[in-house]
Amino acid sequence: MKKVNPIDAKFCRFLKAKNPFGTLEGGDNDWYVLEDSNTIYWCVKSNGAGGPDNGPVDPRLCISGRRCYKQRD
Amino acid sequence: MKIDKDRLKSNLEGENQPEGSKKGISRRGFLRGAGLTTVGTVALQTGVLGNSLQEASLGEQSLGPDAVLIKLKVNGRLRSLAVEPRTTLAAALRDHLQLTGTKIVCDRGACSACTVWLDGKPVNSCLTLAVEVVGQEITTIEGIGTEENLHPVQQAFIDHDASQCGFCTPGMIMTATHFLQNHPNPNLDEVKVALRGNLCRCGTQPNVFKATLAAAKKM
Amino acid sequence: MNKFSWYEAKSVEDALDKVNATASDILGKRPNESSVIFKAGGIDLMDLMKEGLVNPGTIVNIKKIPDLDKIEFDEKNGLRIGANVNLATLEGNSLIKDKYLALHLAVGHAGTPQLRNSATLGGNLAQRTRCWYFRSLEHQCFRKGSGTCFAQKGENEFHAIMKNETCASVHSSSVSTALMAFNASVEIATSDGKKRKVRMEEFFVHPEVDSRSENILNSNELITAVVIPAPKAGTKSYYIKQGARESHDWAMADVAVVMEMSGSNCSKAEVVLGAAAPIPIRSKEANGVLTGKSINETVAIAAGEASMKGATPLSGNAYKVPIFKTIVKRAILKSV
Amino acid sequence: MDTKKIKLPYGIPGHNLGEIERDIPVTEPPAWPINEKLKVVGKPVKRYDALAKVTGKAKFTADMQLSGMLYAKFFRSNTPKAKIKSINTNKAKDFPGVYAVEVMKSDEGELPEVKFVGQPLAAVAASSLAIAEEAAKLIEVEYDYEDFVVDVEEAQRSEAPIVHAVAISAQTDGGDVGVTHDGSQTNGNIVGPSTGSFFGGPRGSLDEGFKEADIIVERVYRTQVHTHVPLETHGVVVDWKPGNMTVYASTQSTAGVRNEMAEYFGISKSEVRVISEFTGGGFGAKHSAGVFGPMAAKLSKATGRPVWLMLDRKEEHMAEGYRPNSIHYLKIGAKKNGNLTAIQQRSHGTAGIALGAGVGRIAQVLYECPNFSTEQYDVYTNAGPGAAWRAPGNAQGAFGFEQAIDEIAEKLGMDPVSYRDIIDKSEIRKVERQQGAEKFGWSRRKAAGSDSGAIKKGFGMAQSTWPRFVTLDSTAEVRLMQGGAVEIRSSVQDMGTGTKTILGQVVAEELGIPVDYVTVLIGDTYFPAGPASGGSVATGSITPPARNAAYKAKLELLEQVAKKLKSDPANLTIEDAKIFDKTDGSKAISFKDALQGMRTSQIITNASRSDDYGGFKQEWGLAYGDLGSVQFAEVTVDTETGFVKVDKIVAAHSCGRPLNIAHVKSQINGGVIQGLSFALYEYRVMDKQTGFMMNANVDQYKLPYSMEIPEIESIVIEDYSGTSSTDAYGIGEPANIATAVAIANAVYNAIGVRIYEIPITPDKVLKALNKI
Repeated sequence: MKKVNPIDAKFCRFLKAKNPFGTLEGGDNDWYVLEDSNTIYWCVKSNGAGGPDNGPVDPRLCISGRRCYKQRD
Repeated sequence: MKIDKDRLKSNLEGENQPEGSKKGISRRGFLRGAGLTTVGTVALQTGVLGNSLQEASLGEQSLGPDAVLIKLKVNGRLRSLAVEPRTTLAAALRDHLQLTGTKIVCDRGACSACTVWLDGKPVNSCLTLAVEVVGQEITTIEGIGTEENLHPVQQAFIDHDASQCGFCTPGMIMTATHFLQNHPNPNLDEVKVALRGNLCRCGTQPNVFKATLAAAKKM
Repeated sequence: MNKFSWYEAKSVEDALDKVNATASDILGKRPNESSVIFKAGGIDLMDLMKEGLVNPGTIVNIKKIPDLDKIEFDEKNGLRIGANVNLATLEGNSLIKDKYLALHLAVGHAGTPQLRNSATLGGNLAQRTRCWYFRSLEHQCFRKGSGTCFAQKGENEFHAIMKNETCASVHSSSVSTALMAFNASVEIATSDGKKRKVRMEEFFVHPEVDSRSENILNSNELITAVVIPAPKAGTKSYYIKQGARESHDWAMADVAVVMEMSGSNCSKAEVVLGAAAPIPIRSKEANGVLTGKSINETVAIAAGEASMKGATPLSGNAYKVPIFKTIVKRAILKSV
Repeated sequence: MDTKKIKLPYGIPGHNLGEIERDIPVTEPPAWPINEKLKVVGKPVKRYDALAKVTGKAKFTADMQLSGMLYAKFFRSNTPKAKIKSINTNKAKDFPGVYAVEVMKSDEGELPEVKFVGQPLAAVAASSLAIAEEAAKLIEVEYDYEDFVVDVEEAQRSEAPIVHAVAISAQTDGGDVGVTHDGSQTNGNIVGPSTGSFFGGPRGSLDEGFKEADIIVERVYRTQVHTHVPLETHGVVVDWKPGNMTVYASTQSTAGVRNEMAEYFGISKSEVRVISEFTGGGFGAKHSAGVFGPMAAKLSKATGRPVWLMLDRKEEHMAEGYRPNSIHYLKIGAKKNGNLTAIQQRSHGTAGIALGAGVGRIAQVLYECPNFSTEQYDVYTNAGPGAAWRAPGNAQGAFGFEQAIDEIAEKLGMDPVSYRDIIDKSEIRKVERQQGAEKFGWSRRKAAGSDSGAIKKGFGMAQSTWPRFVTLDSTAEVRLMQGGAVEIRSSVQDMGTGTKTILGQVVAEELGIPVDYVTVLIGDTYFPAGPASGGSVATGSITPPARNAAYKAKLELLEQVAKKLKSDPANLTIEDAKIFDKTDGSKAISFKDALQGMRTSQIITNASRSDDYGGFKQEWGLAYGDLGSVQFAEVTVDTETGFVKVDKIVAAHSCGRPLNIAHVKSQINGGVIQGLSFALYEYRVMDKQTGFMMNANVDQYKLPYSMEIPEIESIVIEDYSGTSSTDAYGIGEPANIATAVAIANAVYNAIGVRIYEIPITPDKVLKALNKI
C-alpha cells in the first residue's frame, strides 16, 4: 500500500474508488491505490465500471491521454 | 461462450406463439364492461390519466381497467381511494394512504416484509390486489400500537434490540404478533417455525426470537 | 403488471361464462384486452404477471364464489376439499391430520405461513413450474411452447432427474405429491354445466404431451374440488420435503408414502415423488418392493433404491438421487 | 499542535490491563476509565430510532413521498454483450402518464456498450410506478450482438471473448487496451497480478522457506459470488430545484453521494444536499451515487418534479454489486515445531466488469511467516460490477487460509486451538481462544469423522483479523441550547449499525447527562462531514470528534456557570445532570438551569478526528493495532442427504472499547449469520448460455431464514489501546470473516473429508463422501 500523489498519477478527476477500509478516494481525498486488489473503482461520469469511452475503469488506464480523461482542478 | 446470434435474438425477442394452439379455448366474445352497473360514476380527476372514476360499491361485478374509487377498512378506519384493479394492496397502503410501514422487499411473496393482516390473518400485501379486499378488515403495522401505547411485541422488539436496519421489522412484528395471539406460550422452535417466511438480512433474527418469547409473557 | 379489468364471479357458471383462456394459453403473449382468465388466491398468477409472463385483459375473481371453500368427509365418499379452501385451513384441519398425515405435512411445508393464508388448493394444483428459465421472460423455453430446454445444458441443480428428455422442469406443487399418493381426484366444472373427475396422474400433463400446459384444464373449465377416498383401516402415511433450506423453500426433492398395513405387513403401497420429474410421479418400482412385505429398514432401503431406477440426472443434479433414496426410506420408516 | 500528557487505560481487563502515557492534543478531554466505571458508554442503551422502526414510522428513502413526485424505472439490457445500433424511446415518451425519458449517454453523446445483462440503458419518469414500468417496456433497442463470457474460468482462456474490448487510444504512454501505464501487460480478461496487500509486498524467499519446511499443504479453495441483498434496494429520490438539489438516498455515505452528484453535474457541493435518515442495509454496496443518482437528477431537472428511483429486487441482484468469487491457491510450509516457513498465494476472482477481487490479506498478516508471496488476479467477465462486501477479500481469503492452517495442525498431530496458541502472536486472540473454547465446550471435539451413524456432529474453529481503520475526514458538531436541548450533528449515517445511538451515548457520557437529553441529528450533508459507514471506520472515526466537541461545549458552559457560581471552572464537574463545585458541594446548578442561563441562546462547538494519540499518524486511514476474532462452530451433517446444519456458533470479538454492548452483539449476530449463509446457502446462478443471473430473487437465491439460525453466543472483550478519546472501533467486518471457514472446519471434523469450496451444499458433501 502506498500513497500516490494524484497529480503525479494524473488520475482522471472522475475516477473514484472505495477501499476495503471504507474510505472513498478521488474527489476530496488522496489516492492510496495500486497495490490493493480489493478496491472497487468506478467512473463518476458513466456511473459504472466502464468509462464513457466504453473502456475499463482502472487506475492504470484512467490517466492523461485517454479520450474521456478530465484533469483535476 | 460462442453465441448463435439468431437463436439468441429469437430467444430474447421472439415472444408470440401461434394463437389458439390449445384445445378448447372458448372464444366467446367478451364484452368489456358487460354487466357493469356504474353506480355513481364520479368525475374526479386523478393525477394518473385524468379519467373519470368509476366508484366501486360492494357487489360491483366489473371494474377497471382504469382507476376506480374503493373504500378500504384500514386499521379500523374506512378510507376512500382511487386504484386501478392492478394496484396491489401494498401499493395502495404505501402510495395512496401513506402507510409506508408496510415494506416491499422481494415483491413476490418470498420475504414477508409486506405482511399485513386481512381479517386478522397475515397475508402478503404485495400479492394481494386492493380491489379484492374491499369489505375486509386490514391491519397494518401502524394499527398494531401507537407511540404512546405500544403493543407488547413492539415494546419487546425495542427492549431486545430486535431491529438493525429496521426494514424487516414491521413484517416481523406483524407475523410475531399474530402468532402470539394464537400461541400464548410458545417455545423457541415454535417461534422459528412461525417466522420462517420472514427475511432479515442484517442477521437480527436471534433478537427477534428473544423479543417474541419475551412478549409472550406480557400478552 | 399490465392494466386489466376485474370481474367478481358470483357462481361457477358465471365465472365459466366469462373466462376464455387459461394462464398457460396467454403465456408470453403481449397484453390482450380480450383475454379473460381466472384468479383465486393469485399467488402464482401475480408472480407470473409481475414477471410480465402473463398479461390478461380481464381477471375473473373466483375466490368469493360460495361453496367452494368447504371441507367434507364421510367414510363412504371420503374427503372432499373445495378448490377455494386455503392451505392454512387445510393445515389446521384435525381430520386431515389424523387420517391423511402425509397431506397435512405437505401442506404445512408449502410456502410461508403468510402465503398459506392466501393460497388455495385449486391454485396450488394449477400453479406453473418454478424452473428459472420458465420464469424468465427472456428465455423462450420448451415449457413456454417454443425453443429448447435451457436447463438441459444449463443451470439445472434443482431440475428433473427423471423423464427430463424434453423439458427438465419440475412441478412445484408439493401438495400434489401427497394428493397423488392418496389417489385423489380433481373435480372439474365444465362450461356445459357438467362436472368431470380426473385422477391426479391424468390431471398433470407431461411436457412431451403438451409443452405449454402443465395440466389438462381447458380454458372453459374450473377446478371445484379435490376428492380423496376414505383411507382403509390400517392406512399409514408420511411426507418428507427436502429444500435447500428448512425454512420456506421449494422442494429439491419430496416424497409422500401411503401404505395400507395389516400388522407390520404392507398390503398396498403408494410412493409418489415430487420435484423428480416435470410432473409428480408414482414410483411403481418402490411400490412393488413394499407390497406384501413386512416393513423394516432393509425393505425401506430397497424401496428407496428402487424409486431411483431409471433416473437420468443432468450435469448438476445427480445429488438428488441419494437424497430421494434417503427420504423415501425415511418416509417409509416414519409412516409405520 | 500543543500537546499534553495523559494516562489512558491500556490492555485487556482481567488479563493484562494497565495504563499508558500518551501525548494528546491539548484540546482533547482527559481519558475515560474502562467501561465498568462509566455511566452510559458501554451500556446496552436502547436504539434511538427503535420506536420509529417498530411503529412503521421510520421513513426510508423508498418511503419518501414528495408533492408532485414522479416514479422512475430503468430500461436495462437483456443481453450480456452488444453494441447498440439504435435506441428508440418514442413509444415510451408518448405513453400516457410519462413525463420524461432519458437515455444513458456520455457527455459527447456516445451510447454505452452493453457489457452485462441488466445494464441500465435508459429510464422513464411517470406519474406512477406501474406506468413507468409499462412505458419502460416500450423502449426498443437494436443490438449488434457480440460473444460474451460469464464464467471466471472460461474468461481466462486465451480464446475467450474480451470483456472490455474497446481500444483505449491516444494513451500518452502509447498503450492500447491491455497495456497499463506502468508498462505491465494484461492478458485478455486477466488483470494483474497485484503482489501486495495493505501491509506491503512479498518478503523473504519462498524457495528457502519451503526447503526448510517439514510439512507442506498445497490446495485450491473456491468461494462463490455472494450478493448483498440489502432489504431496501439501492435508490434515491431527487428533488432538483434551481440552485438546490436535494437527494434522499439509501446510502452508506451521504458525503460521498453529495460529492459525486456535485462532480457529475459540475455544480457546487453547496447546491447538493444528501439526506439519509434511515438506510435499509448496505453491507458495503451502497457507497456511490450509482447510475440511479444522476439519472434521477436528470429526470428531476427535465420535469421540474421530484423523482423517485428505487430499484427492484431483480435489478438489485443483477447490477448493484456482490462479493467477487475466488479461486485461491495456497501452498504453506511449516516446521515440526509448528512455525510457518513459507506461504505462497495466488488468486483469481471476478468482480464482473469491475476490479476488486483480491483475497490476499489474511494469509499475509494473520500469523508470522518470514517468506511470503502473493499474486492476485482480477478476471473480467460479462456480469454486473462487484462491490465491497463486509470485509472485502478477507472472508474469501480466510476460507482457504484457516482451513490450511487446520490441516497443518492435524498433520502435526496438534489440536487446532493449541496450534494457534503457538503460531499466533496476538494477545487479544489468545484471550478470545481461551474464553471461546471454554464457552463453546471445545473439549467435546473428537477425531475427524469418528462419529458413528448417518448423522454426524462436528466442531471447528477459525480466526481472523481486521485493521483498525479510521478516516480523519470526520467532523461532529455539538450544540447546547437554552431550553435544555443538546444536539450532536454530523453527516454520518446509520444503516442499522447503531451509529446514532452511540453518538448520543458519547455526548451524554461526556456531559454527565442522561442519554435521553441528547438529540442526534445525522444523515444529512447540511451537517459537518462525517465518515462513510464502511470498513468498520465509522465508530472509530466519528465518536472521538463527537466526544471532543461535547468536551469543548462543556468547557464553554462551565466557564459561564463558574462566573455565576463564583467557582473556578476547573473545579466544576457534571454528574447526573447536575453541575457542582467539587470543592464546595453547595455551589450547584442543574444542567438544564445552566443551559437556560447561557449568555447566548446556544453554544456551538465542533471537532474533527485527530491523528491517533501518541503521535501515530493516520497515513492512510490505518490506526495501529488490530481487531481480532475467534469463532467456534458446531454442525450436524446428514451424510445420507448431504445437508449441513449449523447448531451453534460462539463468536469471541474485540472492538477496542465497546460503546453499546447490545449493538455490538447484534452486529456480531449479523456477521455470523451472513458468514453462515456464505458457507452453506447463497450463490449466484449465472447461465453460461445467455449471461443471465437465473436466481435474481429471494426464493431461488437461498438466503437464511429463521430455521437456519443457530444458537449464537458472543463474547466481547474490551481491548484498550489508548489511541483516541473514545478508543472505540467498529465490529461490522470483523464479525463476518471467520464464520464460513469455522463451519468448513467443523464439517471436516464431522465427516473426515475436507470440502474446499463454498457454499457447502448437499451435492458437495455427497461428492466428498463418494456418494455420487
